[in-house]
Amino acid sequence: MAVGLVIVSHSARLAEGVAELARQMGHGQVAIAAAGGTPDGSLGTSIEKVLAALEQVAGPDGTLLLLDLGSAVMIAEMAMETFTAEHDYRVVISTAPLVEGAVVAAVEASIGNSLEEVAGAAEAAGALPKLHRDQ
Amino acid sequence: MAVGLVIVSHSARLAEGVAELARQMGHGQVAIAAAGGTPDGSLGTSIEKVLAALEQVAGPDGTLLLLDLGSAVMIAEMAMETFTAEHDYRVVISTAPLVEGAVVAAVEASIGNSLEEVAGAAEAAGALPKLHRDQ
Amino acid sequence: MSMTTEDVLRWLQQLAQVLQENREYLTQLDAAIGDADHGANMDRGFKAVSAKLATLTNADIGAILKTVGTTLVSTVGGASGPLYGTAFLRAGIATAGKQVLSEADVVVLLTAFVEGVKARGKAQVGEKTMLDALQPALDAAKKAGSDGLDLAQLLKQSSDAAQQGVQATIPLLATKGRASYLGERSIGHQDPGATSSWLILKTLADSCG
Amino acid sequence: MSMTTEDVLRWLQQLAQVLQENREYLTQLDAAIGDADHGANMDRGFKAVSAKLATLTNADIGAILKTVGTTLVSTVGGASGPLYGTAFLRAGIATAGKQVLSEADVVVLLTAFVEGVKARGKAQVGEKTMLDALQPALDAAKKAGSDGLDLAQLLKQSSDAAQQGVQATIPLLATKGRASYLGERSIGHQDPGATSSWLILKTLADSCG
Ligand SMILES: Nc1ncnc2c1ncn2[C@@H]1O[C@H](COP(=O)(O)OP(=O)(O)O)[C@@H](O)[C@H]1O
Ligand SMILES: Nc1ncnc2c1ncn2[C@@H]1O[C@H](COP(=O)(O)OP(=O)(O)O)[C@@H](O)[C@H]1O
Ligand SMILES: [Mg+2]
Ligand SMILES: [Mg+2]
Ligand SMILES: [Mg+2]
Ligand SMILES: [Mg+2]
Repeated sequence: MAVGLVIVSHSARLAEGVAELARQMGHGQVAIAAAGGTPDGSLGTSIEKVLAALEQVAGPDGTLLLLDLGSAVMIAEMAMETFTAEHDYRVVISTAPLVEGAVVAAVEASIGNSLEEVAGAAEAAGALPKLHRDQ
Repeated sequence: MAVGLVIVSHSARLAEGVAELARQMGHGQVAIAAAGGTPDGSLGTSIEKVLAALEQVAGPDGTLLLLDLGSAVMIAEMAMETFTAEHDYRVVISTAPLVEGAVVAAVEASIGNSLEEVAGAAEAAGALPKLHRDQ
Repeated sequence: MSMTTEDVLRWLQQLAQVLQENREYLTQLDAAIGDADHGANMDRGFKAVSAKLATLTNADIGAILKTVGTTLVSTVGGASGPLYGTAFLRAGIATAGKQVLSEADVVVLLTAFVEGVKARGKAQVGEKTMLDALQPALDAAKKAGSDGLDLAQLLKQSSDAAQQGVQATIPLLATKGRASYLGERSIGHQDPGATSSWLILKTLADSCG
Repeated sequence: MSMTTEDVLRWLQQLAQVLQENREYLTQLDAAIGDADHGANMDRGFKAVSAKLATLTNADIGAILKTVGTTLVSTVGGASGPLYGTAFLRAGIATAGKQVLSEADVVVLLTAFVEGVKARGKAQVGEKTMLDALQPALDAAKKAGSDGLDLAQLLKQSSDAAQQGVQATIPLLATKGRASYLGERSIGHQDPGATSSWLILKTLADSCG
C-alpha cells in the first residue's frame, strides 16, 4: 500500500485530468481518485463525490487531499470530518498547487514515503522550476 | 479586447477543465483556449494544438501561455517561435502553477490589465492561501 | 408570540420561492466579484430543501433545520453550501426537540446559525461576506430580545439590520472567498452571500412575523 | 567512403524498425524514472517518419532530415519530440542541398544534431539525459574524423561511445526532465532518452557503415 490521493476540483474534467496525469507518475502503486464538479454536472464541489473518493482510496497509510481553489476547502473539511468520524485513517488537506502538487505527491507516494513526506513534497512542488531558464 | 490565455497540458481533460474554471472568473471578457493531449488522444503535448490555441486567442493585447509540467515547455517554446515568426503579437510563457495561475490570470485579464500585470499576478498565485488557517 | 413548526415550514417554503425569484439578481452580484453562480447555487439548494419539506410535517423544528443543513451541504455546490449547511445544522442542534420557539429560543437559533457560518468560514466581520449581514442581524435580534420586543418586531429589526449590513458590504475590500481574487477591485460591489443572508432573514420576518 | 541519400533513407527505415522492436524496452526504462511512454513516443514518431519516406526519394539529405525533424515535433508527444525534432532540423540545415556526405560532413551533421538537443533542452552533460550519450558520441566522431578514420569506423566509434554514455547515466542524478521529480531515487537507473540516442547512432552505424 501507499499514501492515497484525492483530487478535489470544481470541474469534473479538471479532476479527472489531474488524476490521469498523476497516475502516470505513480508507477501503478498509488490509488488516486478524482472528485470534481457537482452531481448535476455543473461547476462546483460535492461532498458526496469527495466522500466517495475518500472511501475509494483511503487506507492505513493515509490520504492526501488536494484542491483546485480555496472555495473547495470547506466542502473538503466537511467530508474529512465525516470520513474520519467513521474510519481510523488519516486524511491531510494540502495547500499545494493542484497539478504540480498531485504529480509530485504521486511520485513520492509511489516510492512508499509517509503521508508527512508526501504532503511536504507536494507543498514544495510550487517551487519546482518549469522553465529551463529557472534551473 | 483583453490578454488571452492558452492552457497547455499533457491531458486534454485537464486543459479543458482549467479553461472552464478560468472562464468562469473571466467574466466573459477573456479568450481562453485549451491545448491538451496529443492528436491521437494519449497523454502528451502537441505543437499543432498549441498553435491552434494561439491562433484562436492571440491578439494585440498579448497572450499568456500556462503549462502543467516542465516537460511541456519545449513544445510551448517551439509553438511560440513558430507563431511569433508569423504574427506581430506577444506571447509570454508562464511558470505559474497551472490551475491557480490560470484563474488569477483570467481575473486580471478580465479587468483589462496588461500582459505584464497578468503574467505577474499569475506567478504570484502560488502564494495565495487555499486554507483559511493560512489567512 | 412564538414560532411553531408550521411557521418554520412556511418560512422554508417561501424562501425557496424567494430564492428562485432572486436567482438572476444573486447571480449578477456574483458575476461582478465571483463566478456568477450564487443565484444558481441557492436556488438549487432550496429547491432540494423544498422537495423534502413534505416529508417533514411530523418533525420537530430542530430536525427540520438539520435536514435543511444536510440538504444544502449536498446540493449547493459553492462555498455557500458548507456555510449555510453548517449554519442550519447548528441551528437545528440548538433547537433540537422543540415544536415551538419563544423569542429567547429564536435568539438562540440565530446565534447558533451565525456561529455555524463563523466556524466553517473563519471569516471576521468586515471581510465582505455573509457575516456582514448576519452579525448585525444577530446583534439586533439580541437587543430586541433584551428590550422585550415581540417576535414580529424582533425578526423585523433583525432583517432590517441585515439589509443595512448588505449595503455596508459595498465599500468593503473582500479578503475571503472568490471575491478576494479581485483585491481592490472588489470595492464598490455588493456581496452576493450577504444579500442571500438578508433574503433568508427577510423571508423569516415576512412568514413568521 | 561516403554517405548517400539512399544510405540516409535506409537508416531512417531501419530506425523505425529498431524503435518498434525496442518500444517495450524504452518504455520500461521510462517507467522506472519517468512516465512510461518513451517507447511509445519514439515508435509513434518514427512510424510517422517511415510513412513519409516514400515521398522523399528525390529529396536531398538536408531536406530529408528537416522533414524528419518536423515530423517528430508534430507526432512524438513527449519531451523527446522537440529535442530530437530540433536535432534533426538542425542536422538538415547543416546538410542542406547535399546528396552525399563525406566523413567531415557527417561530423558537421552530428555536431548540428547535438547542438539542436542542447539549444532546445538547455541540459549539460552529466544531468542524465540523451546528451550523456550524444556528447561522447560526437566527441568520438570528431576524434575519428581528425584521426582520418573512414566512415564505417567513425560511425562505429561514435555508436560505441554512445553506448558507454548510456551505461554512464546509471549512477547519475537526474536534474532535467521528469526523472528530476525523483531526485536521489533517479540514481541507479539507465536514462531512456540516452538509450534511444544510442539506438539512433547504432542504427546509423549498422546501415551506413
Ligand atoms: N470564508 C467565508 N466565510 C463567510 N462567507 C463566505 C466565505 N467565503 C465565501 N463566503 C460567502 O459566499 C458567497 C459566495 O457563495 P457562492 O457563490 O455560492 O460560492 P462560490 O464562491 O464557491 O461560487 C460570498 O459572496 C460570500 O458572502
Ligand atoms: N531538457 C532536456 N535535455 C535533454 N534531454 C532531455 C531533457 N528533458 C528530457 N530529456 C530526455 O527525454 C527523455 C524522456 O523522453 P520522453 O519520455 O519521450 O518524454 P517525457 O519525459 O515528456 O515523457 C529523458 O529520458 C531524457 O533523456
Ligand atoms: Mg459563486
Ligand atoms: Mg462557485
Ligand atoms: Mg516519458
Ligand atoms: Mg510523457
